[in-house]
Amino acid sequence: MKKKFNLFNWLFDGNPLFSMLLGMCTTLAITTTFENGFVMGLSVTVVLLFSSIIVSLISKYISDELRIPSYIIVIATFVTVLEVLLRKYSIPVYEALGVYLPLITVNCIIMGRVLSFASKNKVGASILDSLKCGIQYTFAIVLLASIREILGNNSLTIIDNLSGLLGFKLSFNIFPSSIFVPSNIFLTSAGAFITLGILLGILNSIRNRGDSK
Amino acid sequence: MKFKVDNGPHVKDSDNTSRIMNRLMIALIPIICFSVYKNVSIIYRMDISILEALKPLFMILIAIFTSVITEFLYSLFILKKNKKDLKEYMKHSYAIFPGLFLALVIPLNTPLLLVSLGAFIATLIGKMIFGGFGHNIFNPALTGALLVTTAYGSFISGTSNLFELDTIGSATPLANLANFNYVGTFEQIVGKFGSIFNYIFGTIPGTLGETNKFLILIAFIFLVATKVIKWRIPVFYISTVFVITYIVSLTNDIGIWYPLFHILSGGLLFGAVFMATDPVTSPITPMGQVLYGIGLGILTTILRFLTPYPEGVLTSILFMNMTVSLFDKIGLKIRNSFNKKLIYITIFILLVISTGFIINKNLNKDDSSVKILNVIKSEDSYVYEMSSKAWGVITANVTIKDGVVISVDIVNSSSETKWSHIVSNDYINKIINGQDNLDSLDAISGVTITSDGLKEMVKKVIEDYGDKYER
Amino acid sequence: MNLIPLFFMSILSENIILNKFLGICPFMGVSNKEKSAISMGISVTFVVLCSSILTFLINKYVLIPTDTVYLQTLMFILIISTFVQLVEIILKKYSKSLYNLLGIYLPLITTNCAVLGIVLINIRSNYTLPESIVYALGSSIGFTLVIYLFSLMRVRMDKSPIISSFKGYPIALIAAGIMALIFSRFVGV
Amino acid sequence: MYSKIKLDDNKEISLKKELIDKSDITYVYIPLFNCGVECKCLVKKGKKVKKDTIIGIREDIDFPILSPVSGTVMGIEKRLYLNNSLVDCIKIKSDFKNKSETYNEVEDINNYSKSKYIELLKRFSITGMGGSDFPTFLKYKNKVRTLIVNAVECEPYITSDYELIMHKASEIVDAIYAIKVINNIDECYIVIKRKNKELYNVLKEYIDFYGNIKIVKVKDYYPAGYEREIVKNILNVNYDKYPSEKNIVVNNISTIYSIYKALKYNTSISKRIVTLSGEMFRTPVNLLLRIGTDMSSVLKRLDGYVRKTKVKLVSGGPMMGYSLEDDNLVVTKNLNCILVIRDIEEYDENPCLKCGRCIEVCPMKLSPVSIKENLSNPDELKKLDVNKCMECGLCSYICPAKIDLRSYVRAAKKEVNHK
Repeated sequence: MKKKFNLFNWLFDGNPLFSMLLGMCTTLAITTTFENGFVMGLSVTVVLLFSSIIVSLISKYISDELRIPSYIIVIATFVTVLEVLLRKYSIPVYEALGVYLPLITVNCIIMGRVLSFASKNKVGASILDSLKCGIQYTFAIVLLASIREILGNNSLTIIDNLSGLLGFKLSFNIFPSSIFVPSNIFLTSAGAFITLGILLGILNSIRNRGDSK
Repeated sequence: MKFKVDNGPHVKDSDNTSRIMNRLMIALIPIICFSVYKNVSIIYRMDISILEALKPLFMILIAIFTSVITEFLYSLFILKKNKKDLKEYMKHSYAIFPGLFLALVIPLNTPLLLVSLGAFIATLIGKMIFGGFGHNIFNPALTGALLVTTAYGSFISGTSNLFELDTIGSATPLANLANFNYVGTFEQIVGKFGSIFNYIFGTIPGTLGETNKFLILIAFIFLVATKVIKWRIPVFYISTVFVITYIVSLTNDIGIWYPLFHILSGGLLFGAVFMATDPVTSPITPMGQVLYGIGLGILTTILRFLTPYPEGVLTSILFMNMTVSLFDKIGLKIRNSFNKKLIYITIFILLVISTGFIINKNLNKDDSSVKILNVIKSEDSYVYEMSSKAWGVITANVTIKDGVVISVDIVNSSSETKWSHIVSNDYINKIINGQDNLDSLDAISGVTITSDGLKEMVKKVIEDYGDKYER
Repeated sequence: MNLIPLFFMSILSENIILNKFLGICPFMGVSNKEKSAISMGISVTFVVLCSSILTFLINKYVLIPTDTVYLQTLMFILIISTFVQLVEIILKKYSKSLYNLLGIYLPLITTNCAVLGIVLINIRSNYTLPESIVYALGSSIGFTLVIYLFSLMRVRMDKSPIISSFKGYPIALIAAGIMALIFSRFVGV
Repeated sequence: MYSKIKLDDNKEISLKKELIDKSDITYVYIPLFNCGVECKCLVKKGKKVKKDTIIGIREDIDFPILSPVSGTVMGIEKRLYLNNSLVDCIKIKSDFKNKSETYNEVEDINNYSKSKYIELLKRFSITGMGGSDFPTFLKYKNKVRTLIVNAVECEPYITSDYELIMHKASEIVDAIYAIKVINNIDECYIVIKRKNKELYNVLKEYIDFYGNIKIVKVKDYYPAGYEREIVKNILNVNYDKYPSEKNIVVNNISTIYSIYKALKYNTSISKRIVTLSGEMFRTPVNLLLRIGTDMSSVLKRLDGYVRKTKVKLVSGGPMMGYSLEDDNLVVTKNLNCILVIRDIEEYDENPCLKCGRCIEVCPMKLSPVSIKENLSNPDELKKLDVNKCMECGLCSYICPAKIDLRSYVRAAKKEVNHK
């Protein structure tokens, strides 16, 4: 029977964060609120998109051992552009991402994707691929961020730092505070490690159960 | 007639794991009974409901119940064991101990729900995920305790601790020591809790396990005689703490009671005899155990003196659990040659002495408990980032506008600070309103240290603002 | 912030890996044998120390005067990768033994978040030169300490019967979580 | 620092009864096997042989295998050797005449030359009777400065050496003195357990007669009777592989008695005392058995089994012995005991507690648990110097989780040696 277009499988099997565990440097740190996760995911996708376009164009002309430095320069320029834009338009987002915004250049996903895929294929294919990878990564990071925030301080801020840009604030509590008492351990670094560890474990067991059936 | 064939030796020692664990249980029973008796006898005088009095008992029962149930469910669903060998598995995996040890380590006033959550975490994350009995790296009970106290710390200190409120106004002896900047006269530090004997016989505040030192000593002798625990770890652990605190007492010419106080207070004795010697998470080689014990001693004293958290035992045991295979490697390397052993022993002894002096040096530095972390100038007012070492570290942003403090908001506080009291008495506004003569403002009973800390902070800001920006 | 507490803080409580999440890719990947962990640590210390000095000077005398502060990221990345290239060539020529010890990890460092992370934190929290050297040294020692401790535990975890879905990365993450908790208790040393 | 383990040796149960002589049997099976090496058979079916005629040879050191009885060779059959493996043995039908080929009484046993002595030891195929079955003449090849006679018998249940000394003390001491004179050895020691007072009194009488043979008493802990352990305790000397490197010879007391038979009567030993003991054996006793008897016939006649399902038959002591599939075991010179013990099933293995007892108890100061954990990487095993292990079995004995550590160490040895 035709393999059903299973959103679940498409999202997870090749997902840079969950299956290949790349790009953890930037993920764990700022996924304390839903919005941070979302913004980080978006910015990584954007950078990945543009850099894979450029790389797929110029990869033919660059000799082999100069590959890595030149690709880094391409990515770094895009990140700097992003940084300048963010600083200009919404200071709170820039503050929220802090040191981790420039660190996107060294993010293993982008470098990995660009080296393995974009440099070998045509522009069209690499755009599609970077979009797919970007969306997968954003989904993963948003999932992690929402779990940590719900458990952390029992709320889900969709728009807070961006309010300067978009004009409206949107955040709401999930559980009535009488039932569930949030603990800020999930916002600390230890909580991040443990939550991601357990999350990965559960996802693996779901996938194993899926295969074994 | 056919016979059974196997290649091991055909006669074996009568002792086995379950008998060892039973003897460990026997050693624990007197300590549990004493802690229940202590709580009941105190409450008897204050005629509070029996339910409240038997809290230690409930804590232990709930903790054991949760950890056994968790292990049962874990092996049933996740390890998918069928009925027959599930019973066998449960018999050999000693599910009681993570819960029991957790109940004995967690502060007395933790609500029961948290105790069961702690036992659940201790069994699940501390032990089962790492592969069940014999494969965990960290001591399960301590992992559970650490996770729960960090996650819901404010909750624990929020509820009133029956025991403390009654006899002695403030927290455990160690927290009290921290307030005197770790050095003080006999009166201040020990006298407050009665004589040294109170310490030995446990009529001082503290968690369930750590009260009666005499019973712990007896349990230690019994456990070593019946070969249940590794005797080298507690012996070297406690003697290192004694040596270091002795150095500190010598240099500040305090009496011999000071090292004794350090050994008899807090969770040191209980931790050294029961928690540090948990066979699975401690080194195997004899020399490894010796160095492990000395390392534990050094870490505990560093944590006790230099960090705001009064209790160093829990963190140092967990930290040393990470380095167990390193000490085993060393132990294996030097097991045959005596002079190699000598080299390692001297290195570690030098470490011990140098820690003594380092602690001593840091002590004398008059870091008054309140410090200005940094000052940020916003439009017309100044925001002082302050940290005050009251009961643990409190950091707060105090905004001051041309001489008048307009707001004090707490950034973060260590797990032991009791915020429910401060908020309930709306103490912060009281400070802000009466900020010109703060000394007259008295502290809230039961939370003396924290309220003093806040007052100090505001006073420091006003004074600093005065000489820096006033002119 | 005088130097000694900064040094200890950057090793223990504000540890690069456990508190600031930088350098997790090598942390997970490389730390299965003690030897590789230590040599990784040493090479990172070497590169971070020198590149933080270099970046401080360039930032002070080139970027700020010419008001092109936004070029920081680009500039630092270039410095780090050229520096790594330089070190690789020097090592290959002069000390062969050191090269085999550290060789394989040097290219890995360029894409390592920890190096750029430390350098950026130095600049962002505008440390003076001595402070940034102490911070760089401290955090790279912290990096090596954590990677070494973790490789000790990894050896033992690989042998124990963890259920299949938690084997490998998930259990490593949980153990790292507990480590982070323990390190965070060292605040104020 | 290792705590000395005292095993409850319940030796007294097999000393209650007097020695029973069961050596008159018709069929004898001589295994073509010596110290782990297969030997060649020299006789064909139907050939008539006398006692001490050479019926087999071990080619590499051309060490003879002798017939304990006179009779006719019936052919070659497979029988169970004491290490629980089937070995082909020469079957001889005894004619009870017991005529020896080389028997003659020698007056003064001291005036052999050294070469004649070594030639005698080889001709009468004297081997280590403590269990090693090692050809004794190889030990005396180079200069010998000290001779140690091992009468410790540290394995529980076994009392065959004890019984031998009680009966043949004077012959043994004569033999020791003769060996001392022939090889002009400086010192001779007889090592016994401090506990066995009677042995001391019995030997003392004869020792005083000769003067400079010393009796050394050793504490009663388990691997006290091991070659390496004795040499270390008495002479405080550590050798690498064999004591002969330090000109020391360690002989079991029964081997000394067989040397006496060779020197005095020029004949090989054809009978030996075997202890038959164990809780599951109704009447534990010491038996005088002819070399080569098939135990199944003897056991059936005694029929002392306490019938129970879970029973184990063990050749040698409980610590070092091998458990056997069947009771058709063949008595050889190095078999000193047969045990019938209960198989305790609560010895099933559970996870290692990392309690460190096996490290404290190992006489060679090894670390069995680290060897078990590092089985997969050989360079680590070399560092743990696995070859020093003498397989005394104490680590498996003491382990509370009942893990059979000795087999892991054996596997590690195989791994390291065959590389």
